[in-house]
Amino acid sequence: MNSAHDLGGMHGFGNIDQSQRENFTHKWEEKVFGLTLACGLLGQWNLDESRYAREQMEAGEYLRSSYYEHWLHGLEKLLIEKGLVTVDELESGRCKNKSSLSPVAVENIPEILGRGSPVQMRPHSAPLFQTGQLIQVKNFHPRSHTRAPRYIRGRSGRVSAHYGAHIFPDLHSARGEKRPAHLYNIRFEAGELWGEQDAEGRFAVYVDLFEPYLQAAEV
Amino acid sequence: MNSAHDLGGMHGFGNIDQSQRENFTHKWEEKVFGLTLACGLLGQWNLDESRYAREQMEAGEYLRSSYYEHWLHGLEKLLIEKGLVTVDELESGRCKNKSSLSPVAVENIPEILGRGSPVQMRPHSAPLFQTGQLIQVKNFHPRSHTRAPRYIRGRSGRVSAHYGAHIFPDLHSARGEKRPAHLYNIRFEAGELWGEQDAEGRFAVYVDLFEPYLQAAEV
Amino acid sequence: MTDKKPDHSHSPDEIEQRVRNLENLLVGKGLVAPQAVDQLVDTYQNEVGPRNGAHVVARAWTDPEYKERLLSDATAAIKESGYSGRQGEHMQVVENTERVHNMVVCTLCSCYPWPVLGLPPAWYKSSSYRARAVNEPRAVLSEFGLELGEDVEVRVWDSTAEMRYMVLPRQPEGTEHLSATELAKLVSRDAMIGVALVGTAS
Amino acid sequence: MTDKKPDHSHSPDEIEQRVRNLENLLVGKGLVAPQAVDQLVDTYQNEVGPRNGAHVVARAWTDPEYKERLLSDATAAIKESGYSGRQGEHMQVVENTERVHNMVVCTLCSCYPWPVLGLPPAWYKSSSYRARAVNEPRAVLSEFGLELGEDVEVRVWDSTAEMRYMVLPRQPEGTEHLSATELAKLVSRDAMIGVALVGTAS
Repeated sequence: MNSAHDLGGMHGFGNIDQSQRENFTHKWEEKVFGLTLACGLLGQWNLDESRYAREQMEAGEYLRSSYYEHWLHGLEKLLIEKGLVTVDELESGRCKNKSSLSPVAVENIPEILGRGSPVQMRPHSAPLFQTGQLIQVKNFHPRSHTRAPRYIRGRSGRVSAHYGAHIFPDLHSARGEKRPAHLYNIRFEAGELWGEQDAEGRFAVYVDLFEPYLQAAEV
Repeated sequence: MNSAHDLGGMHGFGNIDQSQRENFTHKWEEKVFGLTLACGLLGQWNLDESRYAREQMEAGEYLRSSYYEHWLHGLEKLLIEKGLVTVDELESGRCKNKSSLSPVAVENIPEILGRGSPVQMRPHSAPLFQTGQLIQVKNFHPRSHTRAPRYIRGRSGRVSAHYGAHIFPDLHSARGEKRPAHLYNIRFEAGELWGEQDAEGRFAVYVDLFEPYLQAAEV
Repeated sequence: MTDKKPDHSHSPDEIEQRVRNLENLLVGKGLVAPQAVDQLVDTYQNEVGPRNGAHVVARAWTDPEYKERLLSDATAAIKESGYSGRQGEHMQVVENTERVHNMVVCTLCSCYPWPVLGLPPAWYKSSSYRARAVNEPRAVLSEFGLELGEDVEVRVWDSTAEMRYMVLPRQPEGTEHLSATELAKLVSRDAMIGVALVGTAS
Repeated sequence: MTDKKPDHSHSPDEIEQRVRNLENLLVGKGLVAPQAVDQLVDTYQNEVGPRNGAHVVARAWTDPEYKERLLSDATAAIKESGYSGRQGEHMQVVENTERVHNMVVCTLCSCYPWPVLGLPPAWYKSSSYRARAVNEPRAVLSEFGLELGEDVEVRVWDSTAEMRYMVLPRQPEGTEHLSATELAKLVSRDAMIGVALVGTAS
């Protein structure tokens, strides 16, 4: 979806506040972090669904609120959507019915975190693009989740690496479907992204993009 | 500038609240409207500067606030930038020094409004593009004011009309410089703007664009 | 689900006070004449409004030569009907037909043809309308109760420069016997923005 | 002028209460074990952090073969050093040279390589950093006190998929005699994000 989370190239935010060197500034942020991870371990949704839930926060609210408010919004949304808690329970804070799910045992957490959740998959087909090849990102504007930011859509770049096939987030976020898609790292020149006139001198941006986002560039 | 005011094609705003059929819903909104027009009549800034002042409102605040809050923000910003009031006066609401400018006499207002402010100018050169011609909007991302929305940048369309030369807003907003630029109306097909897959069936969008935004399409 | 943007980001009291202070300051400094604000508001609240546009539309329906002038040089034809001035300096009128439906938006701010339509309704200025009109116009029209056939081409006019657009709606069938004055009563503001058709009941 | 986004859109009391309610509810429903939250926070607050990444960097500086493995298969080389897991399942290490300076951002959310760097600083998650890193990286670096010559190519890595990036900074001149343990102390988190160089004072 085209919304406020897609920040690359937006103007007007002013300088970066470098004094914000910590990850947590309030105790409740730690709680939101811990609760989000703990609920994630229940296996009722995947990381792409979490990201999509946060992106659906109303755009003005997203921009006005802090990072862990995005997480809190996403967690509450998923808990309700997946039927783990009711709106009534969330608003009252009072438990009506015990869940049939069991929490992950605390002693198993280190091993689960250590394992992580690799997303590499066996591809269904050979990669369409080769390292060094000039490609163009398709111009597309899905209303659902995508990991192709707006600033590279329609732009041309060169394949700098092929990372094999990973779970395709655009489908994973919608139906939990694990479909493989070849993942490439693409190098874009600053002038191609922002226009020669507006680019801040020469630099390059490297972006990880899935094969369905790409087409061979018209040379 | 790429910011929150550039709303075309953004997702997630939900349905339109059709119950909001009036222009003003609060008395203070009428005041902001009247004050903005009255101050505009002082001739210290132009309409493009007004628009730019409103666009510079912090993005989250822009989206969370109402239309006449944008105007209020813009008016206060211009009054200070142009030295008509001081920050101190604005914050205290108390006048320190009378202005050397004179307000427009109330009896002259109807005639001034009736005349309007036409922006047509004698062009400095022949138009580069012809009606029916296929053009492409340049991909550019100025940090200053522009009237080329993001959703048509880099996209191709056909010239549907040439409107002569108008004052070019991108310069008018910055330095008050009145430079003519040929103005065209461009027809874009929905599939070209949003991608065939994401376009809502067939429709066309007509956008008024200045010659400096455009280049001949590579056929 | 509707556009959840609040009326304002500050409390109404806060902003009322801020505006009152500003008005006092500007009058105090001699930058704004005390009666100017009221007069400006009154002009656009009570004198200029969509009745002007409706008059133009009804005249075009009943006078083919005027209609031709309106479609070829809208600014002059509208002026000929007595309407001109601020935010209507450069006008274009786009005609609805059996095969074409037009609607008007301003995605970047909220440009609107004041001399013929007055000031815009708040929904026209909403994030939702500005975002969606150019991206999913049929969904927007459907929300307004307008379902168009697949054979009708929707044309959306994004007012990005100083050209202002007004839609010339289709005259409803069976109204050929009505006078321009009677016809004008049928023409709604929404029909001239392009989010409604003209019905036969005023 | 700095990024004016407030800490939160609701009052701190309001949101604290909301989070407390949520925790009570989730524990009450049996969805979250009472000690789980504290343990998860403790892990990333106290066990996992940029010391891990600094260790990897210092090892690469002192062991050319390890450096080669790190640049060709970062996930395996980092695991070999004892670091792996969530948000580091797929790693890439990008090397700064005399002619190339790398920096890392996630414009769409705030992806970050947890096993080697811990959790990101708040500025990394700010709208300003996410918006500007890919658009005006030299201006951003300059804010961080880093002025690079025109002959240095800036490469910005936008973490849009599950690949996580860490910068291998340049080893400061005159530190060749230091041990890996001593070198690791010089390597800051910011240097591994790519918004700082490694200096000779720890």
